[in-house]
Amino acid sequence: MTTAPKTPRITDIGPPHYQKFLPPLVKKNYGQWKYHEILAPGVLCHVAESGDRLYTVRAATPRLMAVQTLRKFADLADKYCGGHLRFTSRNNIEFLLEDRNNIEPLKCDLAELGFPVGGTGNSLSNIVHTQGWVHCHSAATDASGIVKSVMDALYDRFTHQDLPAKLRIAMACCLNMCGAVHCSDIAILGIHTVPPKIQHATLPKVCEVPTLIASCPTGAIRPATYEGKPSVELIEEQCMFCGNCYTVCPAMPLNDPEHDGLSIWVGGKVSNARSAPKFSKLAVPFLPNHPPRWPEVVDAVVKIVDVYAKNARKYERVGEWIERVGWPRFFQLTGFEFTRYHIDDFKHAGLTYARSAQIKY
Amino acid sequence: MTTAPKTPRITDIGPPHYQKFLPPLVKKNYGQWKYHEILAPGVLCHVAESGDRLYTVRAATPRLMAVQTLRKFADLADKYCGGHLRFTSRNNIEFLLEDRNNIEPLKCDLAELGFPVGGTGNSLSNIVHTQGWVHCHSAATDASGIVKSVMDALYDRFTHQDLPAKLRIAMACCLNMCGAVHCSDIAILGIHTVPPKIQHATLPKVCEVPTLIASCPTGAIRPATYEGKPSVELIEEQCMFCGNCYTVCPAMPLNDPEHDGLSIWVGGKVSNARSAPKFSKLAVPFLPNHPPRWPEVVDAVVKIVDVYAKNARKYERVGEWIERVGWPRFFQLTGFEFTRYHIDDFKHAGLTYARSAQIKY
Amino acid sequence: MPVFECEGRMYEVDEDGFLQEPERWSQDVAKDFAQTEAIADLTDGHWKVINYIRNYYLQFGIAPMVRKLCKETGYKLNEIYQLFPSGPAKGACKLAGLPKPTGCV
Amino acid sequence: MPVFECEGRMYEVDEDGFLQEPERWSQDVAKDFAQTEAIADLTDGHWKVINYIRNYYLQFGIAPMVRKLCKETGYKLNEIYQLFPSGPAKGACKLAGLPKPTGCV
Amino acid sequence: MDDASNGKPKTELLDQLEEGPWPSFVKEIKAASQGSEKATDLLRQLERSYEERKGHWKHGGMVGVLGYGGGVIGRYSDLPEEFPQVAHFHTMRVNHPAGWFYTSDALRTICDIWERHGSGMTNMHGSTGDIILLGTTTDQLEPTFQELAQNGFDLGGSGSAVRTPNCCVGMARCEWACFDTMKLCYDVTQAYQDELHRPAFAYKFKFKFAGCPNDCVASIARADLSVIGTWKDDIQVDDAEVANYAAAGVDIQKEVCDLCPTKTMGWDGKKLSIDNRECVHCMHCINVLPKALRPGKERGAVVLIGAKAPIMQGALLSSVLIPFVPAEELLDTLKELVKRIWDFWDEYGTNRERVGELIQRVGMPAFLDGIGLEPVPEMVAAPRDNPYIFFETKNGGAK
Amino acid sequence: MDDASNGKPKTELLDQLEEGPWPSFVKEIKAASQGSEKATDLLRQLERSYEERKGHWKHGGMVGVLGYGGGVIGRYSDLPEEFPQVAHFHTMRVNHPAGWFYTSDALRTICDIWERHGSGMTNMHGSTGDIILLGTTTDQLEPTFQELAQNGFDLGGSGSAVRTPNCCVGMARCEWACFDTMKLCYDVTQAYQDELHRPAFAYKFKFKFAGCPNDCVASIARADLSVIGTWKDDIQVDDAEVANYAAAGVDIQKEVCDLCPTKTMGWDGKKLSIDNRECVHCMHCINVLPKALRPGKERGAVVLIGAKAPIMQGALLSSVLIPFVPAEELLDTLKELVKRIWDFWDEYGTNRERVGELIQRVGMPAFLDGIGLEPVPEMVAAPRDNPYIFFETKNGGAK
Ligand code: SRM
Ligand code: SRM
Ligand code: SRM
Ligand code: SRM
Ligand code: SF4
Ligand code: SF4
Ligand code: SF4
Ligand code: SF4
Ligand code: SF4
Ligand code: SF4
Ligand code: SF4
Ligand code: SF4
Repeated sequence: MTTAPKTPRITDIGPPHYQKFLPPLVKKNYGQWKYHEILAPGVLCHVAESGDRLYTVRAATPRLMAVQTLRKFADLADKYCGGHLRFTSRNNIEFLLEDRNNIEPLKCDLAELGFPVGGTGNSLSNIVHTQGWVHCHSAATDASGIVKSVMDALYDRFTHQDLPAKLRIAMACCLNMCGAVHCSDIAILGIHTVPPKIQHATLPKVCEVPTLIASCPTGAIRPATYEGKPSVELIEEQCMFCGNCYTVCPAMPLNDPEHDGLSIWVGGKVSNARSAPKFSKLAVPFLPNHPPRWPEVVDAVVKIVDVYAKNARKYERVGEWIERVGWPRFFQLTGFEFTRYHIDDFKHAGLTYARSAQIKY
Repeated sequence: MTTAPKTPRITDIGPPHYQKFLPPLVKKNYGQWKYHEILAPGVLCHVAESGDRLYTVRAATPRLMAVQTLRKFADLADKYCGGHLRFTSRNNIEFLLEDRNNIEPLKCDLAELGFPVGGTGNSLSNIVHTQGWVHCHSAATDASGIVKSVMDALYDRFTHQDLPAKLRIAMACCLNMCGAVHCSDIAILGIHTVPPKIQHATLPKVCEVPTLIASCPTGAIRPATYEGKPSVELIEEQCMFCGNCYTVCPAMPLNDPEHDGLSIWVGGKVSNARSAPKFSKLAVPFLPNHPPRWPEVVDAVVKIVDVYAKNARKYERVGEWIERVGWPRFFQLTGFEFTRYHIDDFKHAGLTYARSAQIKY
Repeated sequence: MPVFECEGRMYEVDEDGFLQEPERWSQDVAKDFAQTEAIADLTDGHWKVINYIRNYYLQFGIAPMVRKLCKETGYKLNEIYQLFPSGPAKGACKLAGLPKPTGCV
Repeated sequence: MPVFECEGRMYEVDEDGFLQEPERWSQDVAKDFAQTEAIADLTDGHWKVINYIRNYYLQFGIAPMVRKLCKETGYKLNEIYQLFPSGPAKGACKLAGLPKPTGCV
Repeated sequence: MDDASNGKPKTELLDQLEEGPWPSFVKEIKAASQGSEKATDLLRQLERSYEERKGHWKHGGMVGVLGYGGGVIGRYSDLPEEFPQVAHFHTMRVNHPAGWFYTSDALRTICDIWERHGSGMTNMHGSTGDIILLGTTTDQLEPTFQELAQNGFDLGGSGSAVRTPNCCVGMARCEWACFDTMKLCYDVTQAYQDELHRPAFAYKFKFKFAGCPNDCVASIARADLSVIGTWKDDIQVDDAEVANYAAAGVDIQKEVCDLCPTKTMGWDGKKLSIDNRECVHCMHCINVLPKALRPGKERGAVVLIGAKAPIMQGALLSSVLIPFVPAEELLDTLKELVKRIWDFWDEYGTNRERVGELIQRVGMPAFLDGIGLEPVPEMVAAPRDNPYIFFETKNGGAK
Repeated sequence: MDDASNGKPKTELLDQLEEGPWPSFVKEIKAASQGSEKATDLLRQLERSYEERKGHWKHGGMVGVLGYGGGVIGRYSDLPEEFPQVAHFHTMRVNHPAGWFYTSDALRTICDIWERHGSGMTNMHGSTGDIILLGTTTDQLEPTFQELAQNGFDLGGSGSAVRTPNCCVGMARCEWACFDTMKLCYDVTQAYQDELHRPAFAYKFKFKFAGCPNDCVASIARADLSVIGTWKDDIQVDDAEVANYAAAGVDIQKEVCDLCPTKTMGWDGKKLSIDNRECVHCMHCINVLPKALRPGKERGAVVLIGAKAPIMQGALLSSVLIPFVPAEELLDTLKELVKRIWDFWDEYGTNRERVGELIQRVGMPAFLDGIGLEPVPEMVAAPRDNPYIFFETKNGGAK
């Protein structure tokens, strides 16, 4: 139970000003960078107009981290970077060095601690992911475990820069898609495949029925009375298991160990480089949920990465490669089955049908 | 009033077999053509494996033709082609000659009769069009008159082959778009811009109300009672003047001399050559209905053709050219105003929004 | 508004001869209109079709789709054309007193 | 199911302290719940907000959107936070006896 | 508006459309007026429309010939007193011969029949492909029809029926035809005489046949069932002729290779190489070098479904249904396919719902299930991007 | 499942995730278990989830700190008896410093606070950008919050509020930043403290700032308002450096010119020429030749609107709202713009309708009218292709 505040409370101060945290070299050359080079996988060198050079060493983190580990990073920052570090938009950690000679010792220390250096240039970076069974109520699967399993298998793709282009994998544990699953080169998405089971007894106590009804994208939920109390009914054929009803109403649980699983999506991107940003498209509609190492998921992702690495041209992102060779070729090369589920049948579905006689044989 | 048939009636015989009408040379080389050349605008030469050569002279027709004129064509066919001729899918007429020496005399005769020879290769062909005020109840404008006015202005584009690629113009007098307006390089479309005026008195006598209600793409028509009789009401803000209600119910007229007008569309195509088939997109939302020569429409179309002819690369259809240079450039070059009407707000509207940071300045 | 006259009885019709006063319909009216449709006598078969269309119209406000008409009356489409030479829309619906169908019959 | 006890009165609540028996609500219940929300006394201002939310809920089956709440009660959002330190959703709705809002308050 | 002293109608506005180099439809109507008062009143009423900027035809009209449900578009003037000759002014749609070939005799026969029974005005041809005989009265429909029939012509489609199928000139004159468009068009037309003449569908159904991906009948834009010729094996290349084109000034790299949508051609200044595996059969290279390149020898067609104009959910282009049918199997395949499509459409189509819109509404997967066709990736531009998959729950969830 | 004799929980499945070269989150939870029983129970409950293939968190939770409507995600175990230490296990979202820069001290401060009040587990960072402090009890929320505040940190957003804005590293380390992303991100965050902490909208609202079209924060995919740096004038070219790259083996034609989306570059083996009028500012050429090419000098940003994940009408990418705003005008322009957008959204948005979905529903034209912005062709990929134009009828039809 919350209690009234005693001392004058501090609120609405916002985040600390970033300038407090900038390394001196960054402050000095802020906005005055001239160009950069990648010295080695995970090692960047940014050169300023002033001639100053800033060295960045990027290492992977598991994102889900104990304070013990963060303190180790802080120690490294003290040791090599005057106490400065940053994280990246993909949950990697970056050490910012003034002295080139510190690069190798830092790399050694990181190796010892078990944090691989890499993720720059034409490599696979860290997987953007979500909470999974670690913290979320919606999760159709775990996130961290799959990320770990996939990255174990693709470790060399992180530490080497031998891919055709940058490769971004994302993982989300339900259709809410916290993160960037909808626009990733490869995306792993936890899915439910059976409709929610309505808990009529608790529903009126804990849910706003109109909100619940409005929540269903397909209108599968209709008002109904259950034992005299207002509740809802579900037209099961209209349910595509998005879980939005559960988000607004706890009495609509849809977790189901037997039928929850994973789907794999490919070809999305967000950069505007060369081609416009794109959504990820369905590659594999369903794979079983097999903790602790999800071998089917790992295999499917590795397969895609291998086929891509082998077939794409330099600077071609996954989606650009597939668009060039065509989706039929993608399915041929990966051996994934093309099913009715691949053909869109939601709102704008018709726009995905092939409306030309341009076909490869 | 129909009366009972007297003699044994002939029905369901279908069209005459085409073979009866084929010139001997065509029959002989049917399916054995090797290649073709364009000898001059409007003059094709098809060479068969056998070495035979078939010469085609293509002339424009107004499509709307008196039997008197058709007989003249028949006479020409007798004179030069052993009594054979054909029409094309764009309402041109083609004379099929065995003797190359007949080409020039035939051209002279056609010139005398006032039927220009051309429409082949990288030229503008005849305008595919519709009935207009000549015969249709839905027409927001006339078709033949606009076609005549536009083609008078673009005559040289038909008789010369100096365009970047084939150029196809289509004209339809209402949103039913009989013809190929929705996929033409340039399309002229008659439009209504005020909602139908419900004739409550006659409506119940002549219309099926449920069909009427179902006919409206936006659901603007609702059941209502008018003086005790079943009728409908119209949510005017929801009406976008498509006329589909009128098609199913005479008591919903929407012709309106003041507010009917024309719109111009560009960039459609149907061939699969190079790029996939495309829809025409809105260029000018509204131009007034000014018979007999619709100067505003003629100007707008000529403008587009001129700008296209000047700016497109060889083999680039209008839509391909615009996609290369970008729509902002198209509006700059033509001087057409970009308005709120250009931004789609129907069903799949969102898919036309520019979802990238790729912009030209 | 054109008028169709049959043995002194006057009916308000449209140009195509469809009855414009739906409320006036009766079996006799159907008989009168049969003359315009190259139908000599109205047999049971005719009535089966007319009644089905009429009832459908009264219930749903529209003419039935041809497919449905065939299914429910048990007649094949060519049989319907034998009964009503102008076909289900121009012929049968006219006799059933419906407004001119723009839909599917 | 957790229980909230106030001077001997027992309420079935969820983990977050929202009343699970909507039909039991009364002004007294609101007063009891006020203690959990760092509210000393329920003033007219509190009641204005509680009543508005409660009535809205009874009428529409949902909690009002915050914007609407502010507009209709005349309170700015920061004033609502002054009245209910946990805010409109966690505070005011709880006192009004609503289920935990997943929507917009 | 008043008839002038010379006995000819005064048509000041329309007269302006006699000027200019393009053939004039006004001259045509005037020509027909020589033989037909109907044409004269057409001209007069049209002049009125030009003055008032408004059509003068009443809505609809439902007339026809016995035994047929379509083929005639009824029209009545809304100024019958002023223009009595067009008080009734129905058009007859006459099924054209495939490829629009005629003998002069056949053409004259039609002219003669029409001059006797109608206005003498025609459209050669309507947008669907029919011979359009423009303007006659109800009592002339049956006699015209029977005279036409005696001369081997039949009516075309209208209403919720199969419409007159049409096709490009194909093998009759085009070196690129990958199947016999005229034959298939004729055969299909004959096969569906009943469906063409006796509307029984939810809405219209159009077939169009194009011999190659150039699609000279705009089938992909205008047919519920679009059949577009194509080939499966390698493009036939005549190296010597390629060299000739190059010598004659064609910039092979720029005009051919660079415009290939999949950039699958190479040109080293001497030889054109094609990686046919990446060719999407767009026709561009062949179009530019007709003497040097030709479609492959393993020929057939893509079958696509669902094109239509905007009414009512927006225009559609046809989409791929069968990526390749060998030429010799086309007729049988189509017959079997169309049967299943019509069954499904009959079952699930609503009033005035084209098959393309039905597919949009129920979804391609359900449609494929319904007609018993396996999904293949060639059917889609791309797989779905939304995760809203209707897994089959019959068996309780996925797999 | 049972605790083993060594006092450590038995986690056979999770233990398998300690193997392999990639850093292991299981090791992390175990590390935190040293200092926190919460972490231990987290591990145990997670093992249970792995066994049962099912999460063990109850739905939702609505807890927080006084005066704020968001910033905390409530969580309760559905097996509280078995795992009492995670019976309550709320996360706190802490607003990260722009660009995710830290001093080691600041980091340690956070660690210390969290070790005292919570599980000692963190996410560095959440997908929106926050520091996520993972797992504590309701009574610890307020103390944690105040300790953080005393050290200069504030909570982030949750619920129907502005969410923690984030940005790429921008001018701090990147030569391509076309505006100062970190400053703008900070300024915007400060400007909307109230909207961030006190949910008042129909749904969440996210800002993301990327310094150039590479969009290193995925703003176009994940922000309701995406601000992406760009330039208007010519790309700056250093010819000598281009030559150096070529000499060093970069195939300028193939790797640069051929991949330019508008093919607006020419390479004659010596000099790179750019027709900047056709450049769409995609960054590709600059990315490949960072030492030789640079964005122009007239810098600013494109403002785009409406990205979101699929719920509920399908995912959206942001779409162009203002094609170019000069860098120095960005803050003011955004403030004015956002005010009008929020007013419109407040007025017309329904419950849980993101601004992107609102625009889809009412249409971009109506939205533009509502916020008073003129339509420009840069907003669309293409103009409409359907003729269903809602002409304004107030004045009785078009013009
Ligand atoms: C550090 C970081 C920004 C930050 O504020 O944290 C960053 C930093 C740089 N990015 Fe990035 N990008 C960062 C996330 C992204 C993202 C966002 C994401 O992945 O979620 C994207 C969009 C990805 C997408 O399209 O799906 C992104 C797309 C790019 C691109 C365009 C790549 C492409 O060809 O599509 C470049 C250009 C390049 O690499 O040549 C780029 C280039 C760069 C440069 C070279 C910019 C510079 O001159 O400093 C930096 C080093 C890149 C490298 O790793 O090789 N950065 N970059 C992010 C590092 C994430 C990580 O740990 O891996
Ligand atoms: C913690 C975080 C995932 C993570 O592991 O990083 C997260 C976690 C949740 N998200 Fe999210 N979202 C998180 C970033 C995102 C993002 C990415 C972003 O912001 O860049 C997205 C996609 C972008 C977007 O906003 O559309 C995202 C889209 C959603 C959605 C779908 C929203 C939509 O309009 O489609 C929901 C559902 C909802 O709001 O009810 C959602 C709902 C949720 C909830 C609150 C679950 C729920 O049903 O209410 C999750 C709480 C999990 C937990 O137990 O802590 N979360 N969520 C991210 C926030 C951390 C942070 O503050 O830094
Ligand atoms: C006669 C006709 C077929 C018929 O059965 O009637 C025909 C005949 C030929 N077409 Fe066509 N096309 C005919 C309508 C079309 C149409 C349909 C239409 O316009 O409504 C198209 C699709 C147009 C579109 O995309 O909007 C069409 C797209 C083509 C193309 C592809 C052009 C492109 O680059 O997009 C070619 C190839 C070429 O010209 O190089 C072509 C090529 C040809 C060739 C060269 C084929 C051949 O080898 O014989 C013929 C002479 C073409 C010429 O005029 O230069 N034909 N052609 C049609 C003449 C119409 C007319 O009178 O103008
Ligand atoms: C005569 C013709 C136009 C012409 O001048 O050539 C024509 C004329 C009419 N069309 Fe059409 N359509 C004609 C070809 C087309 C085409 C083109 C085609 O078939 O290739 C289309 C577009 C393709 C398509 O089918 O989608 C076409 C799409 C329509 C539509 C919209 C259908 C849709 O699904 O969107 C309607 C409205 C309707 O069916 O109720 C329509 C309706 C009509 C009606 C019957 C008007 C009506 O409201 O019922 C017109 C009668 C005019 C008259 O007074 O004679 N007409 N109509 C064409 C038929 C001639 C022929 O048989 O050869
Ligand atoms: S993706 Fe779904 S399950 Fe995963 S954290 Fe987000 S809301 Fe929770
Ligand atoms: S899971 Fe999604 S589709 Fe199914 S009922 Fe719930 S909201 Fe509707
Ligand atoms: S386009 Fe419209 S007005 Fe013109 S003929 Fe077709 S239906 Fe009639
Ligand atoms: S014109 Fe079209 S939009 Fe308007 S009421 Fe009629 S059917 Fe509806
Ligand atoms: S579609 Fe192909 S085969 Fe038919 S005429 Fe045109 S180019 Fe020849
Ligand atoms: S047919 Fe088209 S796709 Fe195939 S090689 Fe020629 S140009 Fe390329
Ligand atoms: S978005 Fe552009 S400016 Fe920002 S870090 Fe990435 S490359 Fe640099
Ligand atoms: S930035 Fe992109 S569009 Fe502009 S010149 Fe470079 S590659 Fe081409």
